[in-house]
Amino acid sequence: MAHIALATGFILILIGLYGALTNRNILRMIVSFTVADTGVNLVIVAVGYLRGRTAPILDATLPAAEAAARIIDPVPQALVLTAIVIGVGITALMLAYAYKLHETKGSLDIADYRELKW
Amino acid sequence: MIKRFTVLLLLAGVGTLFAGLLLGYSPDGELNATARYYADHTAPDIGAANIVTAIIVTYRGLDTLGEVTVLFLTAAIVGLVLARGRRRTRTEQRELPPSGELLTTGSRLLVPLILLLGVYVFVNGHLTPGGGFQGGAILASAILLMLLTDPLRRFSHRLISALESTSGLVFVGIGLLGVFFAGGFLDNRILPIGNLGSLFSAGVIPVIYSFIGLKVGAEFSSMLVSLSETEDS
Amino acid sequence: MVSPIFIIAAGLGTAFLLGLLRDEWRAAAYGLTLAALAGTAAIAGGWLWAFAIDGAAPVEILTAGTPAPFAINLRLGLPEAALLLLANLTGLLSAVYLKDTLSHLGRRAMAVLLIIVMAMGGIILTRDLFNLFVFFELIVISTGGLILLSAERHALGAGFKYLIVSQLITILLLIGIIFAYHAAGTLNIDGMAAASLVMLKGGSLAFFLIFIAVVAELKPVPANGWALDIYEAAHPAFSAIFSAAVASASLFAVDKLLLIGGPAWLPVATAIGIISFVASNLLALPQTNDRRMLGYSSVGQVGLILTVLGQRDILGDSTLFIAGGILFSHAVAKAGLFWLSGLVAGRNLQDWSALRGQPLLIFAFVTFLAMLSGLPPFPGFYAKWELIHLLAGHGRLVLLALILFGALLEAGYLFRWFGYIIKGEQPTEVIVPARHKLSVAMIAALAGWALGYLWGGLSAHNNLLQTLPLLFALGFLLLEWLPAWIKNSLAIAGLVAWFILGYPGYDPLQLIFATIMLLGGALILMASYHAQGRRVGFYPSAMLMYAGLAMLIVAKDSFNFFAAWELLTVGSYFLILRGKHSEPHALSYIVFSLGGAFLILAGFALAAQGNSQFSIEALRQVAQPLAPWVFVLLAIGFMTKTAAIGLHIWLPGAHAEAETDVSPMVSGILLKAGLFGLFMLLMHMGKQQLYGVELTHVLMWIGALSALIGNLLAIFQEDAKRLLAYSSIGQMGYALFGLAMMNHLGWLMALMFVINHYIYKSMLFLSVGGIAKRTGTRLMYKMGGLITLMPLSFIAVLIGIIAMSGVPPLSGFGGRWIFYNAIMTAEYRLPMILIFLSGPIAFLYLFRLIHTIFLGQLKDEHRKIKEAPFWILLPQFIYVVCLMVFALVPGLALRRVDAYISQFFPQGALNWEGLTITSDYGYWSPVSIMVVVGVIFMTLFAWLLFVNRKAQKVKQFNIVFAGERPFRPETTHFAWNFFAPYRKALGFLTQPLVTGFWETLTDLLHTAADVARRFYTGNAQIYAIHFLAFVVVLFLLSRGV
Amino acid sequence: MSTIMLPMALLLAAAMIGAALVAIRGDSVPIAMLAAGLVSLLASVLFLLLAAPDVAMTEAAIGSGLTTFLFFFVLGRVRGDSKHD
Amino acid sequence: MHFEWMMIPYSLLTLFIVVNYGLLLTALMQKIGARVGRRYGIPIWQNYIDLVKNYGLRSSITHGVMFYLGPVFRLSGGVGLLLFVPTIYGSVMFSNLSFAGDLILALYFVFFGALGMALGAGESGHPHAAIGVSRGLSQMTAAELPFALAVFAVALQYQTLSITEIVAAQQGAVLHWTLFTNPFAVAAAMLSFLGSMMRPPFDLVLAPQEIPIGPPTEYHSSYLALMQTNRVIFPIAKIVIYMNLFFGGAASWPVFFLKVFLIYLFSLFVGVAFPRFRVEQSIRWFLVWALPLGIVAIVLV
Repeated sequence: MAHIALATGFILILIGLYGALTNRNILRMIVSFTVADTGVNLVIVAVGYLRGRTAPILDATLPAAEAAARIIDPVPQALVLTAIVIGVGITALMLAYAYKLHETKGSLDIADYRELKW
Repeated sequence: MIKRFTVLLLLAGVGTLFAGLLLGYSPDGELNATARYYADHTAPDIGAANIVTAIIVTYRGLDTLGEVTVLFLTAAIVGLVLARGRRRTRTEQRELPPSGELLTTGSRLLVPLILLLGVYVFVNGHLTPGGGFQGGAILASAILLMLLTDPLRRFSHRLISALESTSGLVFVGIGLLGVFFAGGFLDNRILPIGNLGSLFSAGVIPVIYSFIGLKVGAEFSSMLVSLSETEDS
Repeated sequence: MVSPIFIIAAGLGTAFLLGLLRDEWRAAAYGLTLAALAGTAAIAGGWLWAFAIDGAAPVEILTAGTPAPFAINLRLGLPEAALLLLANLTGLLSAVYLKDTLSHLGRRAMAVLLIIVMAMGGIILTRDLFNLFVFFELIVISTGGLILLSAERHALGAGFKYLIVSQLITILLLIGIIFAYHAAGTLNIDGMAAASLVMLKGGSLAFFLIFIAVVAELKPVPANGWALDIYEAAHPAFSAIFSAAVASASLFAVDKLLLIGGPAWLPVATAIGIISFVASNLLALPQTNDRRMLGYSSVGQVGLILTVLGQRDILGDSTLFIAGGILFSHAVAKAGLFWLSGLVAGRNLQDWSALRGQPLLIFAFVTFLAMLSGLPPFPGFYAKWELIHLLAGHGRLVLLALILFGALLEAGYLFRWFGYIIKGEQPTEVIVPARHKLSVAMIAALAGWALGYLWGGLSAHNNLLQTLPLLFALGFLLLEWLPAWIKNSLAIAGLVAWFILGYPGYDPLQLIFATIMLLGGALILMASYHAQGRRVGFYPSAMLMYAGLAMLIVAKDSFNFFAAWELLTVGSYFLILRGKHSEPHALSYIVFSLGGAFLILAGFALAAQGNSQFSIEALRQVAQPLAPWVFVLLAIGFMTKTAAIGLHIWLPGAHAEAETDVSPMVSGILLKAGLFGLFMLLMHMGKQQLYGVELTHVLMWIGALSALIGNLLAIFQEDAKRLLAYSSIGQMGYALFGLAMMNHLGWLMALMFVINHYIYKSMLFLSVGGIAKRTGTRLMYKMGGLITLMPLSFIAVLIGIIAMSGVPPLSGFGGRWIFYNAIMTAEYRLPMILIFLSGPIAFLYLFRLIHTIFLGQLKDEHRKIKEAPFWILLPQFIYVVCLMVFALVPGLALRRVDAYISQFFPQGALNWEGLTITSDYGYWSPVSIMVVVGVIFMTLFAWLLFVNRKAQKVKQFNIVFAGERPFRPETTHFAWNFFAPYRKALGFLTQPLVTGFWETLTDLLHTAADVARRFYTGNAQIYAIHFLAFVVVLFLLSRGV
Repeated sequence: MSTIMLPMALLLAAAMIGAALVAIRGDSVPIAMLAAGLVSLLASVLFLLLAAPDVAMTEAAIGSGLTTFLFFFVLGRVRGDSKHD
Repeated sequence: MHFEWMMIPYSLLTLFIVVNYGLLLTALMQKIGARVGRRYGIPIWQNYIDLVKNYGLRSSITHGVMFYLGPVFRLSGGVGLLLFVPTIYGSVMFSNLSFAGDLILALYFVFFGALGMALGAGESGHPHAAIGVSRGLSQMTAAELPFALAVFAVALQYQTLSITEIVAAQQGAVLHWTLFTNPFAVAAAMLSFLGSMMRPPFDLVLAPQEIPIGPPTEYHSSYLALMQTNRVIFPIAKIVIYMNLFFGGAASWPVFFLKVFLIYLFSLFVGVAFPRFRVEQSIRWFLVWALPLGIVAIVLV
């Protein structure tokens, strides 16, 4: 289970990176990055998964005393929450850039933004 | 073509790296020391039923503060950048097709419900799955729905901004209260931790999470509103 | 103490609070921002004080009331406090600098600024890996945001490139963190270090990812194209923050990671660092955009610090001192330069000439320049000293060489830039810096000096900013408003006073050099009285050089010696740069000199074997396999200053283009510093063999070749000052030759040349300078017949050339006589042939000098010129008197030295009884010669005068000229290409082989850099590919290892 | 339970990879955006299977929902005159 | 050795002898040269006539101070050189003023006259004078090199720089002469000698046809007389050095006259046999032929 998720996550990352590095359209690059981000999230959650255990939420069926034996690792989940929010923040920023770049040059081709070099 | 090939080659390298990680990965049978600590101590020390929430709001509260800041920054930047673009005004507005009757009516009905759901999600963050971020996003989707029905609708930027800033300040303030009245920055035990599983438990976590919810909702809304109000580039 | 958590809380709280303000209350928002930054800086400063002065122990700050590994904890110690202060102050000053921009952009931009500063604090303080990630992301977003807000068109593209690469970094970092967590069971950095993460299963790969991601934040070459674009395009005040503060915080993060990685990862850090350092400095060479060049320089400096961090296994406790020294120098200087760049309108390096006429700004620029180049008395200097010593002590010589090479490249382009400022085309517009911007730049400059003082105090050595000569020189900076003549009197008084103060302590050798450098310097300064106005910049530079010289001759240990060496080099560079067309020559001077200085540094470091306290005397004890190498390094270093052949190409231009009173200083006095060094070297190390080659023999060949080629080139010069300059090369060759003979008389001869060369070269440079001043040209064939108009100058030159050519009865002959006696005992004779040849050649250029200027036909445009100014003539006639006295009684100066040299070479001392000086082989009676020659001469002269008492002076063109009367002086004055036959016969020796060699070398460097920089195509995806390639290559390499 | 989960996970994984491929190479930008949203959505289901309800909610609400809307808003703004699509 | 007042009249006596001998010798050499060329040549006393005539003339023009000083420098150089070198070995009377300095003094004092001459010529403002100086100095530098090497070789050989001691070391037998003990040095020095005698093939400096008599172009009357005086003293002074260093010196005046005559004849001998060199050719010639001999001499010592 964890391995499947891990592998999927890695594949998503690679696909996302491939898309981000080969698509010249800025919007598509950003889209590709979100795919890669999803892959990362998947990897993180998968790493914290323990076979046959339940979510780290105590309730009637899961008393505190048994928690250590029955829950999966809560830390990666906490991390992923943060990562998702940060991811969306960066995506939004990139989108703002896309908008602004388009406004200055009327183009969304990344190859058009090469005035600075060398 | 050369570029694609190079990218593929490099990604093959990165893939090898990932494969190394994947092959070297063996799931733990038991919780590690950190996780075990959380499993054992969350209930008695923090009083939150949702251990993830306890970690997010308290143990790793500093992360969350940063996270909230990220959203704050993004909202501020997106707002500012787009605000400096030309604003669409009603007079020079090009003709937009009116929204359908169904959508309008539906939204009138749905918006309060969605808002309620959002509040529910973040108020109960310490008990059930979900919390400030999820709740905030749900709040924002209510705004989104309103924008979809009436793209020309105006929201008070000041209100959104004030809500956002106040929430942030409260978050920081509560965190600092922890320094003075409890064990350190963002310690939730400035309020009694109460009974595990009840709404008023887990110290200050519900309060913080509520403000996070408000803040996140305000921030997402502000982004959406800014984007929707901007002229086509 | 205020808990450091307030630094984060205050930054964030204020940022949120700004959101509550009305958009119109910009002033209030701005005030709030400044207050917050000032507050946080004050907290950091308070802690720094507590750690540094009160010796407080580092504190741990827990959050969430939970012990460390389970909740995020922060740590604050001395380095953290220092970095926090740096970050907050940079933020504060940038905010002050950005007053207008921030007010224009509004409160949200201020919030972004606050958050970036806060995030740096977070990076510095946190001990949690994931928390580190969060703060890094905050930096990414706020950086992206600041660039987006500044809305420069080019900056947008750069910012987007940055975000793309950041995304890649984020992905790798997150994957690394989660697997590290999986392996170690904790996110705490110390916990991971304790669990030795890299040893755990999967841990090393995870660490690799984290490490590479954080290192990528340092913008290592080649994964840094985006960063350069940002530096180029962003608002300079933002760049100041990125370069000075963010880079420092990131470095600290890498430092934390190295704690986890352990010793195995130190070499990786070193390799990445040194490659970045050398490559980015190389790439900076062909840059024309100021900010991009600063960007490259930033990358380079950060690379250097990373190298230092990677060497902590041998640096041990000094790591903090060294890394801190370089880091703070870099941060202050780079921030300062970026702030300055905001005052300059154009983006081309040449546009910086706009700074001219703004002494304060130039002072600030020079401060930053010196800090970046690691010159004394700034922290980088002390740090470099320690670093090089420790590297040498542990035999990491390749690294040492690379560091010095990179530093030389950096100094090269920085000083070239300074040259543009001082000598570039007249600025089209004068900049009027806003007061707050000016204050910010000045605060940075002053902070640089304060840091210099601090580091001097921290170092185990002399605090250079407490040494009297240096303070005296720097004091002239404060006196710049005075008229030149007052400063001149002060300077002369200072030199004389310092000589008198030191007099009792000098041994005879030091006394000779002190006399020449201090009293001689004062004498040359008399010529400076002719200058009008305030002469801004002259006195601090000149006195800096003299301070260096004064410190050099009394230096007891290698540190003081080297510090003095650097000071005099820099001072003389500024002096030389004052000449009208001296920019390229001054540059080549400083590059050669710094290169030489680095060799000296390496030599001392090698000799000291890691011990940074090393007395000059201890050169004697250097062990065998090492000693010849130390000898070679030091000798080459010193020979760059004496302009030995091969290292001489800087000299002609530098000396010729310098101002009238500067030429004698740099020729008559400065060259002697190199000789002094060689004296020290040979005195303490004696003869050394390398692969069976006797090194002193090599020196003899170099000396002889210098003498020959220097003289030969001198005879083909049309420019009088260049002629004298080449002649200096030859003269220094003689002196070097004498020293390398390693016998009593050889050394005496070298000293004789020291004295003689000072006197007649100073005199000739002054005369020629005075003439050039009057005629407006230095080209000799454009002069002619000036004897009647400038008789006093003529007399000075005549005496000078007689003395210099070694013709009896003047003092030059003494040198030749000692030379012959010296070579009688020399064990190695072949190079003497060259010396024999070069002697008469000297005669040729000297005759040419006097003939083409003073004799022959007077030009029409010069018919009305006057004698040289009084103040230029006065020292010349004092020199004439000196020459005469020295010619009559050379024992006055030489006798004590002769006795002193007997310490080293008991054989061959001269006998000074009576008026005749006798050696083992011959004798010489200066007074008798003078009397005999004088009597014969005067008798004949009197008689001729008597018989021709009625002779009339005829008009200019009254000559026997094939029955014609020529009336154009230009066609009648045989002067141009005077020694044409010589050129035909021996011209092949003057092929500019050496110049060609160095030019090819620099061309090669430039070309390499020019080709290499094409690599940065400007395409965001290509930059991302660079980064991936960087990761993959490093991954494969680390697997291979 | 795991007997159902395993094939389900495999199916989800395959679907996600397919959607991801569409997202990067799809013919039109809106479809790519939708596909990326779909990847997120599917991921949130997978999170549920991985016993991470909190993450699942967040991914669904933010990663899949809000992000996609942000994309479309921006797309709407830049589309009009963009020639180099 | 110290200065004594008696040295002055003795030195003047030497000077007198040398001047007279020089006048006759120079004319004799002229005549021999002419005869070789199948010409009649000048009378033997011609130099006396010229000198007296020129001293008798009163010049009324000058080109400036250095124009005055040029001949003075020139003659001082010649006289000084002669007086700083002992003429007759073993004679206190004729060791002149050699107490003032050794071989090195003599070697460098050669330049004194040359410098003065060049300065005077420069002041005259005549381009031909300057051209002559340029040529002369160029050639001299190359010609002096082998000589300096030879001197150094000799000094090394005898381990002294004192001329008297060098002569002393060569006494006893003809085979003790440096000529036989160190032939390479002598060969180098004698080739160099050719260059310093201003005779063909090295007389381009004066080049009568192209640049009328070279440096002294503008000189006349008493100025010229001083120079002419020097022209008879200087070669002899120079030859004395050669004689002392290489040919065993002279213990008496007749030996002196004979040796000087023979050495002088050598230059004449070469001069009548070879055509004139251009300056760059002569420079190359000295460097290619004479220099290696000098080097060998030094290396072998």
